[in-house]
Amino acid sequence: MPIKMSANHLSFFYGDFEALSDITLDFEQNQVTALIGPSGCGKSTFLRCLNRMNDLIPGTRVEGEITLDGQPVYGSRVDVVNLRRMVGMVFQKPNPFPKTIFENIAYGLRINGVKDKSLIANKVEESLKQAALWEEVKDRLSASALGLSGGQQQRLCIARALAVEPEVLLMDEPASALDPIATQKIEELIHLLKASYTIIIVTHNMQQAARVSDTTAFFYIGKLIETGETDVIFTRPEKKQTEDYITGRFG
Amino acid sequence: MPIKMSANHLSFFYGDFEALSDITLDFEQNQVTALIGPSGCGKSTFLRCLNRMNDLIPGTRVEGEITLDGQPVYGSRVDVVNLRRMVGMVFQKPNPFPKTIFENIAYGLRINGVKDKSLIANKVEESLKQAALWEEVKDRLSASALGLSGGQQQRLCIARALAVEPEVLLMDEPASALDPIATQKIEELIHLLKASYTIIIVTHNMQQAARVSDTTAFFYIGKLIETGETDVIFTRPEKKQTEDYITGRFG
Amino acid sequence: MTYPAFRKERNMTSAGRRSLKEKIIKSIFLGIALASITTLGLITVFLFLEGLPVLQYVSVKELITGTLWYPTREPPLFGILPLIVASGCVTLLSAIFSVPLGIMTAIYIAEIAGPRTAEIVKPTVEILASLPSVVIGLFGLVVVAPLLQRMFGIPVGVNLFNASLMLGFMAVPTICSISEDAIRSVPGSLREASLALGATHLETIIKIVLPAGASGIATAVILGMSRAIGETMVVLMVAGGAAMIPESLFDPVRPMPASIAAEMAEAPFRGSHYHALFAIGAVLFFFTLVFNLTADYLSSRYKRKQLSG
Amino acid sequence: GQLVIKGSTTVLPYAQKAAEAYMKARPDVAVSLSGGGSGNGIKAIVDGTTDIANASRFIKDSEVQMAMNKKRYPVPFRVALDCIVPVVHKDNSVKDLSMDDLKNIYTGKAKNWKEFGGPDLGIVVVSRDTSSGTYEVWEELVLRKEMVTPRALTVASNGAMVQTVAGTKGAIGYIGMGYLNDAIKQLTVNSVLGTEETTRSGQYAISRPLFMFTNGWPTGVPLDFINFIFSPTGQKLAREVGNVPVFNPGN
Amino acid sequence: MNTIHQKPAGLQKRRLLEGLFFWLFRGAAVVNGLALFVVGYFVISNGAEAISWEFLTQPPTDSMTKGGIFPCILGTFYLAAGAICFALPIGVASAVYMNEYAAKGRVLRIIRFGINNLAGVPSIVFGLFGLAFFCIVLGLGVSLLAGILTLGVLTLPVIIGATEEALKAVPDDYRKASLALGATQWQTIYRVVLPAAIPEILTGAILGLSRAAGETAPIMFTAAVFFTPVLPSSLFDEVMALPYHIYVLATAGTDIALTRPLQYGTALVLIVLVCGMNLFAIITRSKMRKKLKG
Ligand SMILES: Nc1ncnc2c1ncn2[C@@H]1O[C@H](COP(=O)(O)OP(=O)(O)OP(=O)(O)O)[C@@H](O)[C@H]1O
Ligand SMILES: Nc1ncnc2c1ncn2[C@@H]1O[C@H](COP(=O)(O)OP(=O)(O)OP(=O)(O)O)[C@@H](O)[C@H]1O
Ligand SMILES: [Mg+2]
Ligand SMILES: [Mg+2]
Ligand SMILES: O=P([O-])([O-])[O-]
Repeated sequence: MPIKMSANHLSFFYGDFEALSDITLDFEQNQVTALIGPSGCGKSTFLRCLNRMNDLIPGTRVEGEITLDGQPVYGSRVDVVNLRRMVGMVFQKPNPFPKTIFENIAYGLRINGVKDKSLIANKVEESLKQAALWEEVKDRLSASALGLSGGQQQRLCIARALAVEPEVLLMDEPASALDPIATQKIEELIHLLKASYTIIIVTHNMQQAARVSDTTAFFYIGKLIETGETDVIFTRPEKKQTEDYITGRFG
Repeated sequence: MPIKMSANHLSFFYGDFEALSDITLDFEQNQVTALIGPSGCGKSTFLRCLNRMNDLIPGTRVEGEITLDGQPVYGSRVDVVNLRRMVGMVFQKPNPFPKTIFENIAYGLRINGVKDKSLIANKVEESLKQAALWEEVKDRLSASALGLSGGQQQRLCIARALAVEPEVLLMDEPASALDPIATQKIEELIHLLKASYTIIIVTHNMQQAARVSDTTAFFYIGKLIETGETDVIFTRPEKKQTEDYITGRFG
Repeated sequence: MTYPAFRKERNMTSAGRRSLKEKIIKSIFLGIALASITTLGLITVFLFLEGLPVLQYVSVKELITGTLWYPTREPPLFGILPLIVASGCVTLLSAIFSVPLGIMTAIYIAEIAGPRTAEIVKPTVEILASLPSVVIGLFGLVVVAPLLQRMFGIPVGVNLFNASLMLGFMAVPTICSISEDAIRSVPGSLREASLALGATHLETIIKIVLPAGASGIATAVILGMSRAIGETMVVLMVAGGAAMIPESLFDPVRPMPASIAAEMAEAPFRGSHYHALFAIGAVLFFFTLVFNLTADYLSSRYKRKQLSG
Repeated sequence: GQLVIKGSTTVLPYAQKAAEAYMKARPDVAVSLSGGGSGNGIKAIVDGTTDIANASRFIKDSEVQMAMNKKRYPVPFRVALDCIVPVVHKDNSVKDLSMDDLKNIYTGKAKNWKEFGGPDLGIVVVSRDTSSGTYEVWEELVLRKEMVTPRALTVASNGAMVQTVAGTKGAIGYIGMGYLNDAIKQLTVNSVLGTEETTRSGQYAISRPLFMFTNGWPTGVPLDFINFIFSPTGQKLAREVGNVPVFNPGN
Repeated sequence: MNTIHQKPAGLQKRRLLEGLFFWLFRGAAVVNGLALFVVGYFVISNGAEAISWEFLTQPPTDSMTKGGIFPCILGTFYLAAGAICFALPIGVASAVYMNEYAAKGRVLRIIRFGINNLAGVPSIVFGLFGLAFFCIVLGLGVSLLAGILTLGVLTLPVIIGATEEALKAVPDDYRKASLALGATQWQTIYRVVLPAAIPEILTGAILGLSRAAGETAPIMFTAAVFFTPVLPSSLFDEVMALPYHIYVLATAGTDIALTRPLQYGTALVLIVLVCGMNLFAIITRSKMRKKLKG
């Protein structure tokens, strides 16, 4: 598989605090990569570097390089707005807008200047189908998104992200706020989506990482300790720390 | 050992929601009883029934009986102020008053009308010694209590509770906000205190329950599933649910 | 399906125009924000611009310490000390009513009342705050003044006491609502700690809650007094209007805002009287600024304490 | 047509009454009326922002100079007289005060009514705001350049004066003659009762003329209005608002 | 050893003291209600008689001793509505800048400091400022427009405060979600943040409106006149206004006792207007807060 995104010697600082140091990691196209590691090790920080959401936090600094399709994401001519359209993101807590279900999905199109009503309607339907939510909501597209259950809300957020046709999808613990059944739906969805997207997912749940990902990267206190095929990492990790973490000895 | 406190067919309601149903449980004098169970099972609610802290929450209701030395705690002639002085409480998050270390301990005495300075000073010293904090703070009694570390603050809270000479000491996850070393100190302290007090402790940590308690009671969704000597509960529980919980199969 | 509408700009760069537009929007907003604080600057500038010329007629010392306010005599006498003292007196005296009342009401709402009762008391206080000051003035003039005359056997009912009483009630809502916030922001864990030690609710309130909320409550008191010192209609209508230093509670007085309001309409434009009234405005502004600065300082300290505590 | 009138608040009640009657007689003319004081009225004539300026005093030299510079020629019309009478509470037994007595009272030298053969009662001096036209007359004619006592209550209008004096046993005040009513008692001054006749004849000491100024000799609507003012109907209106007509218009 | 049934010696006294103080606190709350009731009763019982269709729709006559207060109602409406039209866009824009754009730092601190102090400036000082700046420097004279601008400046901090609260209440999640979808900051503000905040901003605006309608001192020298028989037809006309009318009738009328009913009637109209708007805002706000929580 070709490499879709990659980080080269990436370091990240909150003020003086080095939250990530010297991370080098590739993400293959149409693959699911799981980022695991104990709380505070920098998984979220790393994920947010990929679509430059960290830019919003004042006093932060990036060293090293991230590329998307070989082009530097932190290049001076890069427009973050464009970048974020290409690198979508789903958050830990479902965060639908306080709008209708339809408008939640249509939002991304509207901000892209799409005005054609039928085009929008088609795309909304397509995205909801992709997110396996269409059947559940097709009769109440004009109801408030806030009335959906947690799991539905999260799938709505995924549909919303898909509607702008990103190429990479970042997910930061997308199922941690959900019950087991909703979690399972999301995991199934990730399986379906990887045919069309490159997916990078942060998770605290080892089983989930093992179930959904092709590649796993283990972070520890801001460092990338080990990365490789998920099977290998979970059965024959090279590093002691990885093994300790996976077997639940800490974290 | 004589029975110090006991609950008889105790049920507790938050509005219509029955958080505890029909709990019958005795606490022996000079023993440590641990309450365990998954999150939301009603441990804290039960604990707070014992010193009527739940009275503060509007819309709640108690059925059944709790006795202290055989006398009903919810009796009409009981003054909760008096009750709470006899049944002390330590909370999950250390909550020292924003006063000096000395004043934190002296508080309970002052509100009880003690004016004699040397008496107060003696009692402050004694309580701090009982709480194994004296050596660490004796030189800065007039410094703010907020400047202490988390573990020290928690021991301060224990000392504060001891200063009013309660007979029963309730502790709701007293070590969950603390690091391992501070936790160990608190556990040692509990060992020392049980010579003079009847102690009831809520904990999420199985190891801790096993280490500090004589008796363990297992709660599950508002019901008392099983209670007995700690050794027995942790090695040969009678109920399947208890075993599942203790071995980490849920919760 | 593909959507040429946005598939075509599939690269990360470009979009110079959009970012230009964003920049322009942001600077417009900055401009407006600056404009709205510029008004504060303008207020200061104009008060001084129109107030300073009075120094052609009196020295600063005479202005501030002079006890005779005869602005229309020939030559005029511009001593505003009686006005300053009057403002100080009504403010302090009103605080004697409003501070205990406001804080006690706040305690009632935040600590004692059940949620239902609080939901009635709070709007009551807020509505009290919204009563137009001219209506309160009317009330003081028509109802309270004759009442005071009869009750205390005093010659006139419009006086220092009446004005303070009315101002006191006007300051209560300010003091109450800010104190209530301060009391509510005291962590519940402190309350529980105290109650669990066998303290009564009252002891908990007085020894734990109030000290912990002290700087917030102090802010409330100061803002309440700031409201009282700047209030115009009440002192215009019920203070009596005598420009003298009061010797008793029932002396008529003429606080600064009353003087400005009563005289400005007929002060010849840019004459000495006009400038003198602006100078009073500047003094009044200075007083409220000091109050507000103090409140600002206290509340920022209180926020910091909360963050760290 | 349109007619703008500005200036003295002393003249305002008369001007308003006249304007109302005038508009009834000439429905095609809209009169706009506002106060602001004599000085502001004359300034408006000088600036050309009004057709008629009311003034409770004659134009000053400095104002004439300003008008000349702007090539305007204010023309005065003596439209009524303002007779100011001292009043006391209706129960007060004092009937007459000399000009010197009044001066002593208003400067604060005399403090008790018994000094003037009245009851043993403190005198409450009520005065007008120092910028009022009525006060100016009082200051000039009664106080003769001495200062009114700072203890004096100040009220904003004749009406308020009546209210205050009527409600205060020891009060003395002064009002335009037309405001006299049963609630208060008029005093004679130097044994002369202030009436229309004694004022017009100059026997009564405390009075002054009221003016309307036009810009140049009036033509058109302003002329018509001034003529209306000097008609018997117009002069009767002066009497109604408490001023003294410049001639006896009959009943 | 004591038991829970024997109260220790001091406790009886402590409980007594507690009861006593709690009654005091209750009493304090009651005093507020009483004050509101007394003032309300005074105005309503006296004012109700004066209210009639004629009173609300006719101009004053007979030197303002008879007739109605229509010009005052209209004037107050124009003044308050105009002030909000002026203050709302500026206030919202300022708050948006402070809350959404400005980086935490000195500029923001200075702006916020300025706004806080603006909120504490006495209304009479706004009147002086309006006189010196709007009436004289800008040459507007005593006019509706000068009053609108003066009241606008006065309500600005109210609007800014309310808007800031409203914006703060919008969860950051919405902003992040929008930005992560590739929305620009302005799109995020315009399409997500403001719509979510608009109900609370509007209640803030109503509070501002009622404040503007009830103020007397700022319009005394800038807009209001004693009496004008014509209704304002342009922004440069002088106007009558309810609060000023009350003041004038109560302290400077030709016959104060005679016009008492008019004073009460006007006060009643003003109170209904101002407190009504306030009550409406308070109720909708508390409903909204509950909905957010629930
Ligand atoms: N905005 C911030 N400012 C300063 N430090 C931060 C900030 N966000 C995160 N950090 C710090 O950076 C480190 C990495 O945080 P990050 O959120 O990336 O961890 P994580 O691996 O996602 O943890 P978790 O599993 O708990 O979400 C932590 O030490 C955290 O305290
Ligand atoms: N103030 C309250 N109002 C309504 N319901 C409550 C309240 N406090 C607790 N509950 C509910 O009562 C049940 C028991 O809560 P409780 O806090 O006693 O559980 P717990 O066993 O202490 O849990 P944890 O281990 O998480 O502290 C839970 O379902 C909880 O949601
Ligand atoms: Mg994270
Ligand atoms: Mg608990
Ligand atoms: O308004 P006056 O100039 O007559 O006082």
